[in-house]
This record gives sequence, C-alpha cells and structure tokens, in this order.
Amino acid sequence: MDIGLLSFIIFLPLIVSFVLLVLPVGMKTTRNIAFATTIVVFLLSLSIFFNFQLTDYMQFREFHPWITSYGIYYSLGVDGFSMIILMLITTLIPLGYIFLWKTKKAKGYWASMLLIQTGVTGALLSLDLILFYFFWESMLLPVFMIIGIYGTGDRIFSTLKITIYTIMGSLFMLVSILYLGVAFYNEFGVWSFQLSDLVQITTLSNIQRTFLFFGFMIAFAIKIPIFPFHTWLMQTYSNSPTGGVFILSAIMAKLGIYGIVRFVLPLFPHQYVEFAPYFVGLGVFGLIYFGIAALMQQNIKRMFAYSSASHLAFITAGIFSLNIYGMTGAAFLIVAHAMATGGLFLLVGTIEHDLGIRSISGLGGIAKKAPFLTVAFALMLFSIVGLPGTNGFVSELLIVMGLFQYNQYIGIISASTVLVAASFMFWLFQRAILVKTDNDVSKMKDLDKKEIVGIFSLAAVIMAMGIYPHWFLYKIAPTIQHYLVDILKVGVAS
Amino acid sequence: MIEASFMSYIALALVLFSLGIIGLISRKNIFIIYMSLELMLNAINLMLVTLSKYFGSMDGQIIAMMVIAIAASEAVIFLSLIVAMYRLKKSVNIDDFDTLKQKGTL
Amino acid sequence: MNSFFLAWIVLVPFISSILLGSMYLYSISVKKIPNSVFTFLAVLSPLISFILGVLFFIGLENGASDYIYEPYTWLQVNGYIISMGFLGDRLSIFMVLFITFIGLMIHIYATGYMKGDEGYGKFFSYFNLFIASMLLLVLANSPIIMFIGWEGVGLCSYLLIGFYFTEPLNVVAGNKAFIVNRVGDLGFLIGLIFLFFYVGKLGFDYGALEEYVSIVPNHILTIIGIALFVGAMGKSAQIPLYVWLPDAMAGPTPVSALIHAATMVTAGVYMVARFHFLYDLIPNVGLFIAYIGAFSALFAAVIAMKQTDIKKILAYSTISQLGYMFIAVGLGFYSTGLFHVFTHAFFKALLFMGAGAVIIALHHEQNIFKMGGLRKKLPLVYTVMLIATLSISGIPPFSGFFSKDEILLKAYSHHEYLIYAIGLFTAALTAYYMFRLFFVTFYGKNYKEHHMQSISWSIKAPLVVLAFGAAFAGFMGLPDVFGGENLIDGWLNMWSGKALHVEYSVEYILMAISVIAGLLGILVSFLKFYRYDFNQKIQESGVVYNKFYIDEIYNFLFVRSLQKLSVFISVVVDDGIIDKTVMSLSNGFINLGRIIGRMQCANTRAYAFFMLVGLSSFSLYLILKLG
Amino acid sequence: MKYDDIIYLLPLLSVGIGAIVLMMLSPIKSFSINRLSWVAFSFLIIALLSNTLNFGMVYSVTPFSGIFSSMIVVDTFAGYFSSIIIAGGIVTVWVGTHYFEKSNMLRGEVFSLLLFSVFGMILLVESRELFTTFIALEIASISLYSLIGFQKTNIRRVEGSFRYLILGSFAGIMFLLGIVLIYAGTRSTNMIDIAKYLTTHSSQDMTLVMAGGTLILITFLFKIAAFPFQNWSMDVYESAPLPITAFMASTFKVAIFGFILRFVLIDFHELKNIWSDILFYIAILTMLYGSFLAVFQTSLKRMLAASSIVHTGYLLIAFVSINSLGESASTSIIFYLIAYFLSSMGAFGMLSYIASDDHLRVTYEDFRGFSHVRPYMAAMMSIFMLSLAGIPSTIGFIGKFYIFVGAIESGYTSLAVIGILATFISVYYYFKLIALMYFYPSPEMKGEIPPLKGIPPLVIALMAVLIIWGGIGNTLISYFPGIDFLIDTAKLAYQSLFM
Repeated sequence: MDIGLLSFIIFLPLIVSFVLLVLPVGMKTTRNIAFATTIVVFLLSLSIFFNFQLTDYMQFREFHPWITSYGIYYSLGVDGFSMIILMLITTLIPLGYIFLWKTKKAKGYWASMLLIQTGVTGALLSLDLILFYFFWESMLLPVFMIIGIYGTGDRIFSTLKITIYTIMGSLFMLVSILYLGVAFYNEFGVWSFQLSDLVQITTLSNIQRTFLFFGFMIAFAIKIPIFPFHTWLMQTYSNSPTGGVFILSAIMAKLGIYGIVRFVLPLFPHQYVEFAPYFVGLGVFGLIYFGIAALMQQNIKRMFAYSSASHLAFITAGIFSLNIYGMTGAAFLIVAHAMATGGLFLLVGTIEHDLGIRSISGLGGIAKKAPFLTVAFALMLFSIVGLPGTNGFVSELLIVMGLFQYNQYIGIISASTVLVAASFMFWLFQRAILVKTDNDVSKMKDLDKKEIVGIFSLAAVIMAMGIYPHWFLYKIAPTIQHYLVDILKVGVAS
Repeated sequence: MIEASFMSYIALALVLFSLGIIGLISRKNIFIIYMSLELMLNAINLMLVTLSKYFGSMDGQIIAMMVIAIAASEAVIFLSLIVAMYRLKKSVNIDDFDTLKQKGTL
Repeated sequence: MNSFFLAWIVLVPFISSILLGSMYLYSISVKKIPNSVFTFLAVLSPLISFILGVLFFIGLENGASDYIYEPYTWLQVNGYIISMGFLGDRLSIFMVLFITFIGLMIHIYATGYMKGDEGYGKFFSYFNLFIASMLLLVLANSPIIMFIGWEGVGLCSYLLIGFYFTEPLNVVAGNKAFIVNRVGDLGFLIGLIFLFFYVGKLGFDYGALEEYVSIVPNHILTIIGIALFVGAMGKSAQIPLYVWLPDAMAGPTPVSALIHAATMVTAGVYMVARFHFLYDLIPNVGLFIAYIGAFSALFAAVIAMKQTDIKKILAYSTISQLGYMFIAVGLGFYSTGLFHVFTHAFFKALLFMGAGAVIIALHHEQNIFKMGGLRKKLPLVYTVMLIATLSISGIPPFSGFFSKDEILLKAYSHHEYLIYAIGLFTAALTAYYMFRLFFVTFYGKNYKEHHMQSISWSIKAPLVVLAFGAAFAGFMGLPDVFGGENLIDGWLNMWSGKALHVEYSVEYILMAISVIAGLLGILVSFLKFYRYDFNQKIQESGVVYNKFYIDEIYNFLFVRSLQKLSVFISVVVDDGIIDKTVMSLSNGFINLGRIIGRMQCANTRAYAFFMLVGLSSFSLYLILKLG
Repeated sequence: MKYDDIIYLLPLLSVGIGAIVLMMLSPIKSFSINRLSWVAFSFLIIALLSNTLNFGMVYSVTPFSGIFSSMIVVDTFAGYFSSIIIAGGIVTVWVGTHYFEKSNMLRGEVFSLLLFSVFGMILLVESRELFTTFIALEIASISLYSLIGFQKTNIRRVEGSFRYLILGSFAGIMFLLGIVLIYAGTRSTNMIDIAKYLTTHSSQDMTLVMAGGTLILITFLFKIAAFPFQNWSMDVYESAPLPITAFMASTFKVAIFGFILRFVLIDFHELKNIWSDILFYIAILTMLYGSFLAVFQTSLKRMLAASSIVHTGYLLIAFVSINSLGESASTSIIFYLIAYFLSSMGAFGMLSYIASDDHLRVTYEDFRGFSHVRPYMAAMMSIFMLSLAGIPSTIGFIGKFYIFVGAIESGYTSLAVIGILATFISVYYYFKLIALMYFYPSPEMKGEIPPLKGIPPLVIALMAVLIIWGGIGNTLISYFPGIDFLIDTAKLAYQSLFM
C-alpha cells in the first residue's frame, strides 16, 4: 500500500509516539524527538500549501479499501478550506511545544500531544464519514488523558464531563451517519460512506433530513460550543494544563466549525439554508452574551474561555451567513483566532508556570519583569480585539459585511464585535500585566530565546495577514465559491 | 374414548405442572421448592409418555427415561448444595439466603 | 515627483518606529543603547516625511494631477477589489505638511522633555508609530485603508496615555480613551459597510465614491453620514463622546501637544472634509454636525472655566476649538474648518508645549493655583504663552483671530444665527478662561517661591518656531476684506463651493463684535485674576467644577450595569441554570438506577416470580398474536 | 466406519475425553494444578487445531449419521462457534490456573468440570435435535453450577450457585416443556424434520409449535439474561470465582446464541416473525435496565455483570432485525459475539489475574491509582473498557457499527437510537474506571514496576492486541486478515446452515 503525503502527515506523529512510549527514553529525549516530528510535519504541510492548485477540487486524494463489506474506505483529500486549517494546525503545534518546553511533565504528556495531532489532522483530512468519526472520537482520548493526568483543580470531574458531553454529541452524529449510509444502500444497492457518494442521496424526505441535520449539528455544536451547550467549556479550560487548553481552544473548537462546513453543508444544503437564520441569531447572540460574561471573570483561563466562545459564536454566524463575505471571513477568523488565542494561552501558561495559578487580581506588574512577554501578549490581544493591521480585523470586517449582506440589522448588531472583545481584553491587560500591584511577581521570568523567536514569528504572520490578506485568502476563494454556488445554490452574494 | 382419556392425562400433567410452579413461587422451604421442580419434570414425563402412547412411537418414552436421568443428576447437586447451605446457616428457609442483595452503594 | 514615494511618507516613520521599538527592547534586556541613537532616528523620520511632503507640495503647485499609488490588492472578495492605495491630492498633502512639521517640532521638543526617562526609546517608537498611522490616515485612498490609520492613531494614543503604565490611573485613562474611540469606530465601521454595499462595489477609492455617491438613496446617505460622524465624534471628542480627552492628559505633555491637540483629534474634521462629496448631498446632517460642534464648543468652554489643572483646561479648550471646526465643516465650509485646524495646530501645540515647559520647570506641578508669578522666571515661556493665548482668544492679528472669525462669519452669512451666537459667546468665554490660566500662572501676588529647574534648548527652540507660526499663520488665510486672498481656500479651492454673500460693511461689524467679545473676556479675567491672591482658598466643588458629573453618569449607565449583567450571566444563568440542568439530568439518572436496582433483592422466589411474569406476558402476547 | 467423520468430531471428542481423563487424574496428589492445567490445555488445543483443519470452507456433515441418526451436525457454523468456545476454555484455563494456585479453594476437578462445560457447549452448537440440545444445555449448566458452588464453605458461592440452580432448572423445565409441545405438534424433535413439517403443513394451525418455540425462546432469553429473566445474572456473576465468571459471561452467551441462531434460522424461519414485536420491547428494556443497573455499581464485578446485560440488549437488536435481513443480521451477531467475547473475557480475566497476582481488587475504589503500580495491566484494562464502550479503534466499535447499521437497515431506527443512548451511558461507567486508574496517585507505595510473568498476561495481552487489530482492521497492511476476513468467515458460517 503506497503511503501518500497526507497519510504521512497524519500517521507520522502516531508512529513516533508509539515508538517513544515503548522505548525506554527519558522525558527530554521524548520531547525533542516529538518536537522534531512536528517540525517535519510542518514542512510537509508547507509543501502541500505550495503545491495546492487554485481549484475547488479535492487534492492530494488517497483512496484505499478498508472495510469493503460495508464500503468503508480510507479516503483523504484537501480543499482550500481544510488546507488553511491544516496549515494552522501544523504551524501552531510546534509553537506550542516551544512554550511547553520547560514544563516538567512526564513523557506521556508529549506522546499524547503527538496522538492529538494525529487525531486532529486525521479528522481534518478524511473524506469518508466513518473514517472521520473514527478520528473525531479517537482524538478525544489523549485530551481526556492530558486533562485528567496533568490538569489542575477539579480536573477529573471536568475531564469526565467534557468526554461524556462530547461523546454524546458524536454518538448522535454516528446515528445520522449510519442512517445516511443505509439510505444510500437502499437507493443505489451498494454500501458507501463516502462524502461524495452520500451527497447523491435523493430518497430522504425533508423531515428525515432535518433530523439528520440536527444529529450532526449537536455533535459540532457541543464541540464548538454553540450557546446552550457551552457549560463544559469554562470548567475544562480553567482546569486543563496549558497544552490541553491550547489544543482545545486553538484547534479542536475550530474542527467543529470545519465539520459543519465540510459535512453538514454539502449533505443537507436545504436544511443548511433553512435553519441559517437561527444559527446566525444564535451566533450573534452568543457573541454578545459570552462577551459580557467574560467581563467579570476572575480566572484568566475562564475569561479566555468565554472570549473564545464569543468569537466562535461569531464564526458560526459567519458560516451561516450564506454569502462569500461571511464564509471567507469565517475561514479567515478561524485562522486568526486560533493563532491569537493559542498564543495568548501559551503566554498565560508561562505566567502560570512561573507564578502558579492565580486569579487576575493576584497578578499585575508583570510588564516590568517581562517586557518581551508583555509585547507579545499585546500583539496577540490586538489581533483578538480586531485592530486593523492584524488578521483579526480583516476577518471580523468580512464577517460583519457578510452578516450585513444577510440582514442589515443583524449586520449592525454584529458590528458591536469591535466593542465586545476590547471591553474586557484591555481591562484584563491592565489588571493582569501592566499595573503594578503589591502582589509578589518576583519569580516572573521573561521569555527565553526560543519562545521569543516562536511567538514573534507568529506575531509577524498575524501582522502580515492583516496587512496583505489577499495573499492568504485567494487560495480558498474557489472552494468557498464552490460551496455557495454549486452546493447551496444561493450564489456568492444573494 | 381414547381421546378423552388422552386429554385427561394431558390435563393432569398440566395441573401437576402448575402445582409445581405455584410451589416454586409460594413455598419457603428449600426441600419443597426442590420437590416442586421435580414435580414439574415428572409432569412433563407424564406428557411425554402420553404422547408416545398417542403417537404410537417409542421415542417419547425414551426421552422420558433420559429426563429422569437428568433429574437424578440435578438432584445430586441440589442435595449437596442444600446440605452445604444448611451447614452454613442452619436454616432451610430460602428467604434467609440474601447475602447477595444489591446494596444501594455497595 | 514619483507617486511611489507617497508610500514612503508613511513607511519611513513606520519602519523607524519598529527599529526604535526593537532597539528599546534590546537595550532594556541585553545592553544599554545611548539615547543619542534613539534621538537621531526619532527626529530623522518625520523630517524625511516632511521633506517628501514638501516635494509633493511643489509637484502639486506645478499643476501636477493628484498622485495615486496602489502597490497591491489589499483584499479581493466576490470580485470586488479593495487595494492598498495612497492618494496625494491637495487636501492630503496639506494635512501631511502640517502634521509632519508640527510633528517634527514636537519630536524635537520631546527629546528635551523626555530626557532621562527610562522609557525614552519606547516613547519615540510610539511617537513615530503615531506619525505613521496619522499619515496613513490622511494619505489613504480608500476608507478601509483610512480606517487602518484611524484605529492606528487610536492605538498609539492608548499606548501613550498609558505610557507610565505602572500607575493605574494612566492605564485606566488609556482604556477609557480606547473604548470610547471604539464606540466611535463602531459607527464609522457601520458607515463604511453601508457605503460599501451601496456604492463600494463600483470601486472603493475616493475617486469612485465621489463619482457614484449620487446613486445612493437619500435616507441611506443620511445614515452613512451620521454613522461616519459618530466616528468623528469619538476621534475628535465631541458631545457625547468627548469624555476621554480630559483624562487623556495623563500622558506626557508632548503627547498631549501632538496627539490630543494638534493632529489626531482633528482627524474627524479631516474625515468630514474628505467625505465632502457625501456631506454636500445631505445638508441636514451637516447642520446637525454644526450644532453638535457648537454645543461642544460652549459646553467645553463652560467646564474649562472652573478647572485648575493646566492641562485639563487646555484639553477642554481643545474640545471647544474642535467644536468650531465642526461648525465650519458642518456648514460645508471645509476649507475654513481646515484653516482653523491649521492655525489651531500651531497655537494649541504651542500652549501645550509652554504648559509642559512650566510643568517641567515646577517639577511636574500641574495645578495653576500652585504656580503664579512665573513671568520673571520664565520670560521666554511667558512670551510664547502670551502669543498663543492671544491667538486662541481671537485677538488680531494673531492667527486664531482670522480662522475663528471666518468661521463665525460663515455661520452668520449662512443665516445660522443661533450657531453664530453660541460661537460668539464661546469666544468670549475662551478669552476669559485662557487668560485666567495665563494670569494665574504668570502673575498674581504672594505666591510661594518655586525652585526652578532649567529648561534645555531642545525645548525652547520649537517653542520659538511655533510661536512665529501661531502669530502669523493667520495671514495665510487673510480675508479679502483686507485685500488679502485666502491661500488655504485657494489651495483647497476645488470644493469651497459656497460663495460669501455679505457686504464688507457687515463683515467689518462682525469682526468688531468678535474682537470686542474677546477683549471683554480678557478684561473680566484681568480684573479677577491679574492680582490673584494665592493665599485665598479656591473652592474646588460645584457642578461645573465636577464637569456636570458626566463621567459618573456614564459610569453608572454603562460600566456598572454591564458588570452586574456579566456577573448575572456567568453565575446565575450559566452555572445556575444551564449547567445545573445538565448535571441534574445525569444525577437523576443515577438515582433512578439506585431505585430500580432494588429489583436485585437476592430473593430466589421473587426472581422466579419475575420469570413467571415474563412467561405469562409472553403467553399473553402469543394469545393476542394468534387471536 | 468413516475416519474423516472422526476428524469432524475430533473437537467434541477430545474435549470430552479430556474431561474424563482429568477427572481420573485429579485425585492423584502428584498432579499439581499446574500440570492439570497443561493437560487440559493440550486437550483443548487439540480441539481447536482440529477445528482449524477445515477452516475457511463451507461444509456441513452429519458424522456417524447411522449411530447418532443425524442428531449432530458439524458445519462451518458449528466450527466457528466451537472455536470461540474452546478459545474461551483455553483462556479460562490459563487465567484460572494462576487464580486457583494462589487461592487454594479449588482443586484439580475444576478443569474436568470446565472441560465438561465446554463439551456441553460444543454439543449445544452442534446438535440438530432438540432433546440433544436439552442434554447439552444441562451438561453445560450442571458443570457450571458445581463450579460456582465448589467452595462449600463460602456462603456467597453456595447461595449463588443454589439460586442459579433453581432458576436454571426452572428455565430448563420450560425448555423441556417447549420441546414436548413441539413434539406434540410435529411428532418429531429433529430440527430438519420439524422445518420440513412446518413448510409442508403450513396451512395447519401451529399453536402448539409456536407455544413450544416461545418457551424455548424464553429459556434462551433466560440464559443470555434478557430483561424479565435477568436477575440471576448479577448474583451469580458476583458469587462465582472470577475465572468462572469470565467463562460464563463470555462463553455461555456465545454457545446459547449459536444454538438459537440455528434454531430460528433452520427450524422456525417460517414463523419467526411472530416474536419480532415483543423482542423489540425486550431489547429496549434490557438495554435500559442494564444501563440503570450498571451506572451506580461500585463493585467492578457487578458493573461488568450489569453491562453484560446491556450487551445482551445490543445483541437482541440484531436478533430482532434478523427477520428482515437474515444474513447480515446473523453476521453482525456473530461479529459482535467475537467482539464481546474478547472484551469481556479480557476484562474478567484481567480482574481474576489481578485478584490472584496482587491483593484482591473488586470495587472501583480498589483501582485508584492502579496505573502507577501496574502500568501494563492498566493499559490493557483501559483497552478492554474502551472496547466495551465501543470507542473507535477497538473491535467493540466495529461490532456496534454493524448492529446499528443492521437495525437502521431493517427499519428499527428507534432501536438504534436507544442503543446509542445506552452506549453513551456506558461511556460513563467504563471511563470512570480509566479515570480512577490513571488520574489518582496510588495509595500503595510506588516500588519498581513488577514484571509480568507467566502465560496469563501474555494471553490477556494477546486479546488486547486482537481487540485493537479488530478495530483498525487492515488499513495498514492490506493483505493481512483484518475485519473483512472476520466478516467473510461469519458469512460462510451463515451459509453453511442451509446445506
């Protein structure tokens, strides 16, 4: 069986991590090898980025039989949308390693990180629904382990909670997938769970499709999370170790969005359009709701949890805005927010590592001790609040335009995004980092060279994406055009 | 004539069987429970014999023989267990044996 | 002149700011870099921009058409292209000139003012960044790009207000400035998006907008106009979004001079002027703007009368002067407004720098009632302050007179008598409170002696330069009554459309009235404060002194209520309702299990009975099935 | 005298002979438990190997039809099931040896009884004549009764055994009554003849036959612990010695399903539809009851017992959908049986190995911080738990996948949804164990990790590997037998029924 580029990207971390787990190597070796692996994966993904043709087709396809009796195939592919997320993942994870470098964790930690990478990339690249479900579930276990073993506070409760919560959602998705497969079998007489096949089903009635649609949506809504399903987020974020929360916020939540676009949109275009208003409403509501909730949080991670929830709600609104502005903006905000929030969580991680877990009121005066950290923090924060010149601004502008196109009033309300994040982020910056208090922050150390290089290169990318967004966006344009015109049949901008 | 007697045999067997069931459920004494099980078995034997007589073939009666054999082998286990249980609890009341009761949070 | 250099007007300060910033981080973390290096870079970059500006100016003078430079496509979505474009027309070059010039002056001033401050490099990094953003704002060829600069200057003001970030008050003031500006930007953004969806698709640079703006339905135009102006309210500190500016004085004085007096706060005026083609179509909105301006002018002046902090007084006077500018642009006399922007930049910068000099000399004392009798001690500062004060009070022949008087004249001639009256009254008040400041600072009796700190030349030189500007800049806009011809009007002539229809006689009378008003104000304050006795207790209370409690009201209305709501959401709704529901579902299931688990009663006969029940239910089912 | 018939009967014979030989050997003192276990193992392995002789082909012969009058049929189906049963026997022997050696409560006879039970189960899946089936059932059960209650001094064991005995024989009596009714209805107890009779006389009134069939079905439900007949299982599983519990939980279910599939597919396929409605509800109730029971257990043994009820429910889903799609449903049942066999055998076996290796661990709490003391065992245990919970990349997921697909395909979507709910609940009580094992510091002092010695760990590890392999299948190496292989062989087994 010939191994394609994508399989290599997916399974290299898995293999390495197993080897590391079996071999009697120490923590440091494990960490270094794991880091090298992620770098290799990053380079591979770069080659994908540069060899990516400017079309809306799936590229770098891989297709092998797996469980032939039920037509389950091992099939992978990349299109513009998943390509940028792939780039995101493979770029962010090495950065994460740089920042987790000095955490004195056992080798299991690093091995789990590799496993997570396999899980997320697999879920990202698989085009067979069973394969997708396969990765989607299995990427949960290392997270379960990481939070449970290395977490803090009420970690066991929260890790059980997130696991069970997420599995509940994905089980509903499983039923829907099976239902689709059976429907395909009844119509065409052969088994298949290929996305490209399942979209051809015509026999399902509207009611059935609606049920299936929500079967899928629950899974993704819990992962993202969309409004009523968000309560696991806060506990989990505040109890996770830095690596876990970094992965959860920067990557996994984004996969929920990705899942909607990749599977729900082509499978149920009619429902997608039909229920778009509700999700746009939920999104804009969530944007403001979570934003206000974040204002008075005492725990930084908890505040960031709410802030991510707010942004993700905004992204959700964007992908349901049914026009190219919103979709493009959502795609761009996925990247922008992942970078910024990931960076922020890593920086907060270093603060925690030096000073221990503290509430915001227990911090302060860090800026004097750690100027580089402060600058980096500020840059990430600018992107979060969507300051022009950062990618955050471009994406938020596009989404607001999309929502405006969708409905003028919604658009006007959603424009309040420029206020929401700024209102609490700058306050947090003031209280936690800048202002000198009588708390003892003498143990605070500034970033070391690796970290500076890492975080500032990230910041450079953020700025570049803000100053020259076109160069980053033109590759996904055909894909989104394809979604809107060929699948949803709503046209790029109604 | 034969029909009538046949039906009556069957009816007798069924009555015995039901008695067995009732005994199994209502009686507390281990021995009597064991006996009612035997009673059911024998009711079935009676049925078998009746049927083989009615069909005019032997296999019903052969089966009955085998059933008796099986009942005997079961009897062995029964009696040995009853003895063991009596040794342990000095009681033949079946309701006294509830050490395996589900405790709310064990 | 190659339009390619337009970008470099912006890029030079931008690059140097990044250089300065990294050098600063290097010097604090690795090894010290001498301040001279920072000084050199910092002063060089605005100088280069200024020279470039001058070159473009000459180019335009020689009748060259507008310079446009579009290096790349910033964003292309749905086939509509927004390109990163720079536009060098007469308006923007005019702005570039005075921004870079005044910027240069204040940079030089700051080198003296910030001497010995540990954040020296950081300060100039921010300063250059500000110049860059401001220049991007004025040079941008598309509203979106302009918005980048627009937010950029806001950011710089945030950074510079909170320059001494270890002090809570400064950072709070910075946050306040940023958030309030953000409120304005919200409006601005909405305006932009409306604009994009109604005309922008035909091209989103000013040329195209000007060409096609007429296709927009009128009510939409009104919305756009108001929304954009909300942005201007934020940036230029007009009612009701002015609250951030007085607090912004927490920053170092050069910051106040450059950002919160001369340049950034005038961005709103510039924006309205830039969108003249839009506002020309909606005179009602223009009138609204004018009234907002008028009331801001009056309101700020009233508040200023009672303030004691020298910089606060100047801040309120800035708000008041900005009000004048909005009167002008609102009524459609853009060049007049910009004329006032121009003169105001000189005398207000001068005032701030003079105040700064005083503050330095008195070891960072800002309360004017702790000063007094500085005339002997600081003769030069005294002189320049006198010039500037006269200029702002509108006394001929100083620059302020011409610009302000022209505004009043235009208002009168436009038959907006109420605005005219307010303006006139405000002029009197301005004269009053400015001279109050002046007299209390430099005259008065039995003030206590101060131990003076010497003022370096790098501070004095710019004062002198600007003093000349404050004195004579007005002659650039000499009204034709005096046989002069308005250079500013001439330079920006392409759209100062409305002709003046008042006879010279009326104009003379109006001038006389405004001069008299000014003199009146001066007289009053002279009587009250020329021989001010520093022993007497000045009352620091009252509605006016407390700025009509506006801050408290805002705080109660928005901040407190939001915080309460936030707690409510996160504690009551999330943890209390949603999460409780989720958890109670699972716990309920487990408890139900405990109850059902009772069936495992370990009673043989009961088990047998269950089996019997099953058996009978089966037989029942069978009977029903077979009928 | 046809010698190849002997080949076909070899599994049955070698197990039976082994049982007798062991009974002879067990009184001899010089034969330690370890030696006896080797003897038992050798007989079982002979049986297993002789099964694999004609593996992968579809065959169906009735050896010595003259002697046995074709009561016994040896076909791919029987071979398939008996292989699983024998494998279960082998695992039990290996895991048990360790256990019996440490806790000297059981003597050598256990192996003899164990082999007798295996013998009965093989006979159960091979017999094609109802009364033979009854005998086989009794052989299997009686040896189990005595295995459970072997330790006469322990009240719990004796009581559990006695309860099982009473209820079991009650069920057996129903079975017998069912046979009698069918005999009364069709004048025969041979499945082929019955089937023939039903097809020929389809016009006539079949009340007796149906009643008999229903009684047999009830016995089947009793043995697999379906809803109204499930109470015994908790007590018996808890009271039995751990290896015996493992044997019962995993193997007996397989045997019973082997029988009932043959019974329903050959014998009653004419009128099997009559039960579908009530089986539908029984499946639902079984799953729900099991979940309710399992979710609050604190003893791991009881939890596994309760969860085995839930798994019975899953199997019943497939059993319900067998009417509309015979082949795929029975295939999925077979596959799920393998999956469940591996998982539960592994879990129970691991428990008993732990119980014999270091101090006894029965409740959840005993496993607090277990991974720090015994990392490998903890890893294997987690694999078993994940497979039971049906998490992807384990065979448990594939098994559930087939069952739910089948349910949806045959129109029982509601069953699939409830099955999904049960799965979701099961995640809670399976993951709780993993969390306890990994996320807590161990109460015991952490010495160096003791090496795994002896064969039992290897056997358990082998099962863990098989579980993973069965979950991932042959994505990695395309020619290596993977999931498809299992499915195809299961299909062959199904086809062999109708020869």
